[in-house]
Amino acid sequence: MTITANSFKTNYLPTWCPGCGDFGIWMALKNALAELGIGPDEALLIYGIGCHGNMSAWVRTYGVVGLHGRTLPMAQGAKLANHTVPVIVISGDGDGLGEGGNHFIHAAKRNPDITVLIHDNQVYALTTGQASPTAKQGFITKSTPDGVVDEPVNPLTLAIVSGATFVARGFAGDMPGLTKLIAQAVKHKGFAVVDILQPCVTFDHVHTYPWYRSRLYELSSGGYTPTNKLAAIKKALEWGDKIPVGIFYQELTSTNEDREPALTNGPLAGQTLGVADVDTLLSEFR
Amino acid sequence: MTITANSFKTNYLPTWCPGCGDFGIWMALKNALAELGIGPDEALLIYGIGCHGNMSAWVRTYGVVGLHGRTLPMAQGAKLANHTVPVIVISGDGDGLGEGGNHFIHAAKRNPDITVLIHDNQVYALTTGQASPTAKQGFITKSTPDGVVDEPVNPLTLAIVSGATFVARGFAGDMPGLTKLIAQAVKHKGFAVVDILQPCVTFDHVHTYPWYRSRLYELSSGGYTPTNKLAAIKKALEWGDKIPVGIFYQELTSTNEDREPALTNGPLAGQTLGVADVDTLLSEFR
Amino acid sequence: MAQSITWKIGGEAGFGIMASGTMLARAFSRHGYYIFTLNEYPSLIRGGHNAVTVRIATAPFYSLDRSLHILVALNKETVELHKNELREGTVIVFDPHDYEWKEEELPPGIILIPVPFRELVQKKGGEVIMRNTVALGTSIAILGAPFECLADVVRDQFARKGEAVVNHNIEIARAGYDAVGDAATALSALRLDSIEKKNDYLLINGSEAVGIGAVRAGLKFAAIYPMTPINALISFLADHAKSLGIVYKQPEDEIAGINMAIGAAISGVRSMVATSGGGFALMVEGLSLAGMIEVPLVIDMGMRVGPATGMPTWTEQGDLQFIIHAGHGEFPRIVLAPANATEAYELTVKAFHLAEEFHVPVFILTDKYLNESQWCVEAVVLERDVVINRGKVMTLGSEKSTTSFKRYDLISPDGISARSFPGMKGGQYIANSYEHDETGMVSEDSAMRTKMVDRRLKKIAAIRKVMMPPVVYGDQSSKTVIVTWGSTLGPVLAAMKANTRIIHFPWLYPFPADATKELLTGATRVIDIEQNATGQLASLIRAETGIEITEKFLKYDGRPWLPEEIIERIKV
Amino acid sequence: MAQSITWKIGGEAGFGIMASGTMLARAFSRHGYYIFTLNEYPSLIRGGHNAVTVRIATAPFYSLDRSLHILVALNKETVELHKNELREGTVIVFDPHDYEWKEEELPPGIILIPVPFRELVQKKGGEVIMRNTVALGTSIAILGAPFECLADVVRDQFARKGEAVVNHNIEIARAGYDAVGDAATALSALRLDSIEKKNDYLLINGSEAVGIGAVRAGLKFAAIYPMTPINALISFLADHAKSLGIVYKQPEDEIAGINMAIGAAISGVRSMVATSGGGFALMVEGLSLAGMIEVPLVIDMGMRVGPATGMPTWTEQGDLQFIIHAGHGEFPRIVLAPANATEAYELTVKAFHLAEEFHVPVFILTDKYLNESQWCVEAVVLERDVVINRGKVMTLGSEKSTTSFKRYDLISPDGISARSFPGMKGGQYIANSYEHDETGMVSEDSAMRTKMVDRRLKKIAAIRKVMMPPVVYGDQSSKTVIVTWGSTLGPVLAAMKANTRIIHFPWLYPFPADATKELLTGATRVIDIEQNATGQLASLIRAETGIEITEKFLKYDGRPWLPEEIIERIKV
Ligand SMILES: Cc1ncc(C[n+]2csc(CCOP(=O)(O)OP(=O)(O)O)c2C)c(N)n1
Ligand SMILES: Cc1ncc(C[n+]2csc(CCOP(=O)(O)OP(=O)(O)O)c2C)c(N)n1
Ligand code: SF4
Ligand code: SF4
Ligand SMILES: [Mg+2]
Ligand SMILES: [Mg+2]
Repeated sequence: MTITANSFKTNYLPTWCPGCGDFGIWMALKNALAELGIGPDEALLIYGIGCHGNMSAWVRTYGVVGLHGRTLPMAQGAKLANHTVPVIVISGDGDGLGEGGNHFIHAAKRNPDITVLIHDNQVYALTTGQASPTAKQGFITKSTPDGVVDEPVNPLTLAIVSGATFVARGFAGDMPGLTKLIAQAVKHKGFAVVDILQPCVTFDHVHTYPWYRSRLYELSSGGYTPTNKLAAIKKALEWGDKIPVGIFYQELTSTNEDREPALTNGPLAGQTLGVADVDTLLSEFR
Repeated sequence: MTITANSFKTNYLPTWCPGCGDFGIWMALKNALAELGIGPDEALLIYGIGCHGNMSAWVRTYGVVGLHGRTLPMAQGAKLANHTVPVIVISGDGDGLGEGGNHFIHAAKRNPDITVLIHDNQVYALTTGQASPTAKQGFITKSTPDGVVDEPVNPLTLAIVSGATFVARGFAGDMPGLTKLIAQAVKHKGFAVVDILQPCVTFDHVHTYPWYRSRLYELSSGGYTPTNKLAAIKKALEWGDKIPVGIFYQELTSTNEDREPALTNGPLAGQTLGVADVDTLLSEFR
Repeated sequence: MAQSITWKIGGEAGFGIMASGTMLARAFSRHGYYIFTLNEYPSLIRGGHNAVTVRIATAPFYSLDRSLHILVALNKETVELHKNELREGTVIVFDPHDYEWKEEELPPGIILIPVPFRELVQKKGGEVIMRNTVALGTSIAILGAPFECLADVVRDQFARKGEAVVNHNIEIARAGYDAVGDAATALSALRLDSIEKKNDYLLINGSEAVGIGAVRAGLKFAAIYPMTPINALISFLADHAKSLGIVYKQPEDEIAGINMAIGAAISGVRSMVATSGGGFALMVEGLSLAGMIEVPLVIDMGMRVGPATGMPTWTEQGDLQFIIHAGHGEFPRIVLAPANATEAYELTVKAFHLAEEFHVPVFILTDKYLNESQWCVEAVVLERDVVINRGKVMTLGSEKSTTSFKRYDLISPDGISARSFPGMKGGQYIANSYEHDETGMVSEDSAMRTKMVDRRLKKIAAIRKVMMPPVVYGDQSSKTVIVTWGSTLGPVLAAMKANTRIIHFPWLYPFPADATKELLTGATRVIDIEQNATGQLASLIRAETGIEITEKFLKYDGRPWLPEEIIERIKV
Repeated sequence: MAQSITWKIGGEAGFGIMASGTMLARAFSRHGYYIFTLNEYPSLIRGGHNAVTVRIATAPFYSLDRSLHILVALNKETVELHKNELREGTVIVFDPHDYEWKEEELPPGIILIPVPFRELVQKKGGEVIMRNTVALGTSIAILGAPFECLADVVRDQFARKGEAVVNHNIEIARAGYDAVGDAATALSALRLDSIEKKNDYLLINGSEAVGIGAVRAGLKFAAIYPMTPINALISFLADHAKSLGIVYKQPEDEIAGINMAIGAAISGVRSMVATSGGGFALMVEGLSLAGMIEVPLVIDMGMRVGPATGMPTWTEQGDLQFIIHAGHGEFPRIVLAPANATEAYELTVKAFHLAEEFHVPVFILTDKYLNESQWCVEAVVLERDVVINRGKVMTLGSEKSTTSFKRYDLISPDGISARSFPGMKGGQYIANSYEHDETGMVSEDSAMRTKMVDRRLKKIAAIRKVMMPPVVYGDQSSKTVIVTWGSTLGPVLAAMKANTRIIHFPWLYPFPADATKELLTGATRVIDIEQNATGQLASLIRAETGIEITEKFLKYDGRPWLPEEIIERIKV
């Protein structure tokens, strides 16, 4: 059976607000899975809690909807238990960088072969629109009636300095581009972070589709090569009239799973349980 | 009464292992406080849980020994409640960057006027020597009998990209230098991070005093000026035969406390409690 | 003429359903009517089904009941989902262009009032999203109130947006009002009786009640991570931070929240956190810390349906035992559980005082139903003077700066020692999460440990002296007794028949065991009514008094109890 | 000739005190003696006082008692701190060059054996830190054992460091052995009686017992953040990861730990976490998640002195009520509490099976005393075959890939449905923290919610069927009954007098209420003995049976109960 975007259909239709950027991410993700030939029972999708995570009801695969902020530890545990299954994390800027910020930097340093999509909408949308960690200064939200005063978290620089080996930014309004980016991220062997600019049409009337469209440019179009950390950080700091999208940094090195001796015999989940040589184990305690 | 290092004396003598790097940090801190004329009842020291935190028993000031990993939220709450009191955090690499990693990046983005000293010894010393987040690859510890496999956390780059406005590295074996650095950090208005290379003589037989001494060089000696983020990150990535110490980055901007309208009337702790104009408040709900 | 009307509006999420409910409610509360509003919505922003129910009455009441007088259906789903709330005589207001309704699909005796919402809006140059405003106009007409009642509220609601928007909305509401015409007059049974405005009420939800209580009691610092059902408290505090001179900080997670609040408390300000079960789970270590270092801390714990993420926008009382036992090690705490917004206000004020009197964490255990429903609260209650007593604080100048302050002295007979705050001359001590001596210095000495445990636990005896007894309603001599707590009290009171006694526990912990035992002695039938699946109050009563309650009415589908359900079950 | 000797060594932390205890213990356990070792140390790496007590006996015993036969004092503080453990005839071995002891400062009848540790070490070209090795030699001589017993152990201990180091240490130990000379012969009362080696024992601490149990039961993944008292489990797992083909991952915090373990369990491997109270506090949200998505998970919860950081290296049983009630919402869990290393091994094996049979979180509730003490465990127990049954798992090929798998089917009468693992053909479902339907799809439907709660809670009935009853020791007909749990059982058994009955609860939750009620019926004196300040087992018994136990012996200074303390109090 060929896998198409339709293979992931469930009985539910999205309940996102009409025009929400999450639609674009949803379709790009299904397209990317279809393109890579990964079927519903072959992938494990791990969702955060937020509007983004509601996606679980309209994508049929193995899925985990865990706790707010805890997608990455869940993903790492699952991946170590069976590293033959592709693991994709659907997270939000609040989920992944607020509640889950510690896991983000520590996952990056371990380089598990996991893809993380961050629905970056600058708000805690599901809880009706408080500022998220990526909210830019001055942005007025329910929790910041006089505008955000903190420096925003930059998911890209944070990922790069923490050790992520694939760091990219996409746009929810560019489905073909995003499909390609997600497919590349999933194919990448290592910790792949895709920060996706996602307009929230309900709680953000500043960063709209036109706002982004008039600013975004594709990194590769300027001949940028994503191989140097410092250059990547420099690019990642650009935010204003021009905002780059594309792959900022990529590097191939051993993964968290490669580094576990137990996995050289195949997935943990498939191994015989128990201790083969009890005597040797016990002899230490005599 | 003039304040000297002796002003902070308690009835306890340090129980650290003879030769522990924590001794140097302890003395440098007391010297810095004395130099700045901050007395025992004028400062609030907030300690993590670890060998570093045991310092609380031999420094007499207002102190909080809170929970493992939670120094920074505690410090921010205390500072917002009374921003006239200098707040200094004594943390470890496990405490501040492992358990407390999320608070580190989020404190940095808010830029509270707090100083953080990270006792960076690459181990969880108090729990008898497991690898800490800053442990370098290949380092053998109790929890990594075949050597650390992850990328280490770099406290400096992490602090810089997260928004810290004073980012420095010191060495526990250089008391005068460290005294100066700590004094500068405390004087800095904003979030000041001092990563302190601290030999653990019991659980780390690699990164010894001589190991460090043969590699360290002072940033300022090469004419480096700590005003550019990218340059600072580049320097902070240096680790090998040559390891820089000193101030990597400094910037003056408004602090977390400056940005709270309620504090313009003086410290929260000193304000009258309750609602002055109850009628206006209630009128909204009619 | 009606003494009480239950009105509901339903439609797709995102169409201003919630706001409509508040506007209708306010149109009547301003004139002294008794009001209650309940919202029902899934954990989605749009696309799901939203509904708000408003009950308006000329006399006090305790709860909604199952049947509706008026259902405003902005889509067909509304009628389908709420079919079992219809009864003979219920009026359904709907847009005939939206869907066609066949009488036979409905229960008998329903009155259909078609109003072309969309057409009216369009005629007036409005947007689809303004259909609810038309519906409000229609509703006011059916309820027989003067249009000005609604116009006033619309005016205030849109004032920030300028005169033009105000007038446009009033015009659209008016169109709805006029659309009913004669039909309204025919429905005279739905016209609300007039009320002499003698009651000065405010319409607030439970979260706002907690917020008003907190600021009146001297709250200066709050660190609250967003979470249903306490988001309205965040909005309240963020919106008033500047005007009231308080700090609201949005922390990166709940762990940061509670530790920030503890830090602020150590530094001398009254502080609080608020969250729901899952967020509180992350605060449990901080709770134990507060217990150990004896920091006053108020925790507004808004229950919702668990376990895990559960049904985040629905109500439950499933965390009582969790809250009572949360935290490693042994230390005192206080748990208060308001039944309604008035109690939420009063117990919040109390919570701040108890926290600083006893240096313990104090919980206000609320739930989704309490927090997000709007309640009438008498203005005099909220206006009453609040006297702020900071508890024992170090006398300035009493200490030398060369020794440390005995923050945890072993002399105070009740275990409560004076606090000092950083910066106070000579007040330095360590707020130490390790076991410690009188100045907070770490100590692992066997005798010191025992003394310090005794000292902390001694506070329980002191707390017991000021404990609130259970509140008894109904027939004081009845041998049929219902025990209940929190917001379930409302439906229970509404269901109360003659010879029944109801015991409600606004103060749950330390548990008032003696008083409860006495109240239950002689009862021949004891019924426990709760919004959870295991009967947690009954368990608590058994653990504390030995009395086993075998008859339990438990509901755990996320929907609050209805009086009818209780009545049916009591009969058996 | 002695049947039982209690030996203690004390000195500054960092001087190999702990290792000495283990070496002495092993020298005798290898020859079939019954052994127990206890360590006492502050939460410091160095500079504090460390001590290890080893009891060696020719017959089984349950606990240490208060008095020592031999005290090896590497510094003067050792004698001061342990003065109340001395009695007539206690031998103190010390270095006369270190300090001078005046007989009158000591209780009467103490025998002083000066041995120039430092001098001997120096003479043999050793370092100060090797004084303990001299002391071991001396001790072996006093105990009347052949030097080879010690040499064997020293050889194994230093084997990794090469022949030269081995020989040097043996030489130094020998010097200590020879130093006593005639003095030893004079102390013939301290010479251990010989034992026919018939017992094949292993010397392991509680954490190692849990570790061995876990790997034998099929553990494949553990994520454990360092914390006293379970650090030895981390070392065990990290050291054996490669050879046993398991993954031990050090997480960034406990929250990551439990979520990693849950992720691994979802993907089909047996997984566990371990922590102490403060770390567990951070796992509470994850626990609720495990309950909701029905993931098998084993949690080794090593109690220590709380609240907060407390006294991290001392023992307590203060978290029972916390563990039983932890987590928002209502879901089943199992709590097992071993009394010693043998039970720790057996209950750990059981825990993994229960977790996969019922798809619930299972606690092994241990404590510092159990985890860090070394116990004799019969080899046959640890060698016994372990049959691994994975519980209900989806039958491969039974599902289509165009629909989802009913991971949470409503058909299974016991509430337990088959699991599928990611990658299994047609097994896709959602492990959903939201309330869900049979395939795990989110659902907020009232009826579905009720069914799903009932389904999860139904498992409690299934669990009750396999519940272990309390274990009764002593005089089965006695009307004096002691209830106790966990590691307190040892001292209680050691204190047991004739007509006393002891009830121990290796299975604590769901609580075996009926069995307990029956056992307590007719008792005229019931005593609750625990290592905490509030009597948490007694509270549990009351909550579950209504029976109030008023006589409670509670100790909460971090030091384990001594039989003498219990005997004294029982007498009253
Ligand atoms: C521990 C915990 N805290 C808080 C919440 C409430 N909560 C649900 S979604 C959410 C924020 C979601 O923000 P984000 O991750 O940015 O997702 P978005 O809705 O914007 O897609 C929060 C705070 C929760 N479910 N669990
Ligand atoms: C929540 C929690 N988890 C674990 C611990 C145990 N613990 C105490 S100190 C420590 C590590 C300390 O490492 P670090 O911060 O690097 O301090 P160091 O001892 O190296 O100075 C740990 C894990 C704890 N006290 N609390
Ligand atoms: S609230 Fe924002 S993020 Fe959520 S569904 Fe609507 S548009 Fe999308
Ligand atoms: S263990 Fe290491 S960090 Fe701790 S006191 Fe000793 S040398 Fe210092
Ligand atoms: Mg978001
Ligand atoms: Mg460290």
